[in-house]
Amino acid sequence: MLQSKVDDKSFDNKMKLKFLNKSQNEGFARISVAAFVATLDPTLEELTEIRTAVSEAVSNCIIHAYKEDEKGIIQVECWTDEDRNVIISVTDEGVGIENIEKAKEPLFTSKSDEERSGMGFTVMESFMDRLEVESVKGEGTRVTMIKKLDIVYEL
Amino acid sequence: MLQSKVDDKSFDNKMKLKFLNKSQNEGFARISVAAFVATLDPTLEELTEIRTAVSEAVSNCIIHAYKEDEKGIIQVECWTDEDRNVIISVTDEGVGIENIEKAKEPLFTSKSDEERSGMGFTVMESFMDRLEVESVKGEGTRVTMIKKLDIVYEL
Amino acid sequence: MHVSFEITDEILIASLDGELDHHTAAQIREEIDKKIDNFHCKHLIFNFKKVSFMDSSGIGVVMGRYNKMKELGGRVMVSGCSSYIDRILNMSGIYTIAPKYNNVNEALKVVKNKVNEKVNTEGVQ
Amino acid sequence: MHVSFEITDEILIASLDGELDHHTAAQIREEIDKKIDNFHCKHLIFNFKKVSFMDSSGIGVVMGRYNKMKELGGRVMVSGCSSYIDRILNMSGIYTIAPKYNNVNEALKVVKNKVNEKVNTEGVQ
Ligand SMILES: Nc1ncnc2c1ncn2[C@@H]1O[C@H](COP(=O)(O)OP(=O)(O)O)[C@@H](O)[C@H]1O
Ligand SMILES: Nc1ncnc2c1ncn2[C@@H]1O[C@H](COP(=O)(O)OP(=O)(O)O)[C@@H](O)[C@H]1O
Repeated sequence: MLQSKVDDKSFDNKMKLKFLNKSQNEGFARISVAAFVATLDPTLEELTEIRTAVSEAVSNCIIHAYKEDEKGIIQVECWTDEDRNVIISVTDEGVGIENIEKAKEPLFTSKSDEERSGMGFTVMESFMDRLEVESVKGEGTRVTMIKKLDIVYEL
Repeated sequence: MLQSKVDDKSFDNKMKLKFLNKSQNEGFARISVAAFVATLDPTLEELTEIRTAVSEAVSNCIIHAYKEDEKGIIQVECWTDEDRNVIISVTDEGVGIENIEKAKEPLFTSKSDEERSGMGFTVMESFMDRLEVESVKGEGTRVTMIKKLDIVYEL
Repeated sequence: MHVSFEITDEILIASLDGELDHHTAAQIREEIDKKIDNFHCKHLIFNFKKVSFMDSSGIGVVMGRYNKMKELGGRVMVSGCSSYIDRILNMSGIYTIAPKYNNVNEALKVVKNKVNEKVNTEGVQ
Repeated sequence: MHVSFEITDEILIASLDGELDHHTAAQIREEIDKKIDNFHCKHLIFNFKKVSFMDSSGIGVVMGRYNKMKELGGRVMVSGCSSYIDRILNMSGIYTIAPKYNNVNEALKVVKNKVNEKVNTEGVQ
């Protein structure tokens, strides 16, 4: 599996989630991440954006990386720090992406027959502050997303 | 970490969760497990029982195993199969339990000064079908809970 | 995710309820297509009012139905979007082919007008 | 988890709202104890009506308040329990020291009666 470049020590809280490559786990994955981030008291909008971005990254593993083979394993990691930064990494050991730049283009999809819109990466980019994709053909893909939550003012 | 005795292959779906020993993660842990089990369409009562049992096991790691040291790591695993069996394992690498039989007795607690009731294991036993505790002093504890969900009849 | 249907004058209204992702999209797609085929519907109005979660799979569902209705010579319309669902659908440019209306009734009025226009034009020719 | 308070005749009513676990219990405990001390309350009624989740930490919270009120010569009562919360509290036998009532008003009536009884008895002596 691709190694994470995030240094655990500079973060305040951390979780790691692994699960089988089954589409019924999509809901579970985004709920878990949302529940973890919820400890920082984000706005409802921020939480929805994070849930959606996680859903995109996880369904890409299921559809593209493992081509619906349910034996694959998906790993989701999440770090948060005192400055309200949230880092989410979604990693698979699937087929990998040949051309990452092309894959990130809006409307580009390798599965138009299956009614994929090619908007997954665009949604992730627009709902999070930063998106990084690392991939090695035949070894897998890691998508890392960063979002800084707004500051909450105590009453 | 104590090794799980559950054979992944005889199960249909599986997830593993690791997170830091922080009390704010208690809610996150039980929501995650509930979201995972929800894919089997349990009753609301079954889901509440599972959430509660997970909460007991996870808070025991935080309070007793790691004595509130936030560097400890808690692992929660969950398996489900087609016969609607749910297995949940909560593992820590904390102080371990000297006398498991005594620990499981209702009202027994080593932390009465902190307003622990000593009812954690009793709640787990009464809300789940089976409870197994393995522990090695100085190495850690693994609590495994099993529950068979009721069959849902399709309309 | 659950879909409920209403049919009026060859127009199918599909009201989605719940979370729309890659997992639930497959089932939704199938249910809608079956209704279109069985009841010989020509136009389709999506009602997203009760959709509590949606990712880009929702775009795929609308796009796929647009392709199907185009073959049948009909239209696809979208209604009841929250600002969050609107953001996702809008990103994809889908509204240029499946226009958005505030609610089902507005969409219904428009599509009925177009149907009448067409009948009138055909009557004149 | 959030607690709101009402005080009437040295009786403190603590209405809990949300999820009560080991994490939230610490804060709840502190808030209740502060209110008891600041307002010199003698009796405490818990209202669990809006508690959406509770594990055995809830038993500890009630037990701890019982010990505190006993020292002050007062009572602790529990009200508004769902059947699920009732199951957990009942398991521990806590009702023998902190009895359960259907709602706050029932508990309030009982504790006020006892207070009056005591006043009367003291008056007679
Ligand atoms: N985890 C992954 N593994 C392999 N290929 C991927 C992965 N994620 C995305 N891709 C490739 O990138 C393309 C674009 O992805 P995306 O923007 O999410 O759109 P969509 O999922 O609708 O195709 C996919 O069609 C696929 O070819
Ligand atoms: N994970 C653990 N590691 C070490 N000790 C534990 C663990 N879980 C339980 N114990 C011991 O077992 C006792 C009884 O646990 P429990 O029934 O959950 O009640 P409580 O948490 O209220 O003390 C605890 O007081 C503690 O001494």
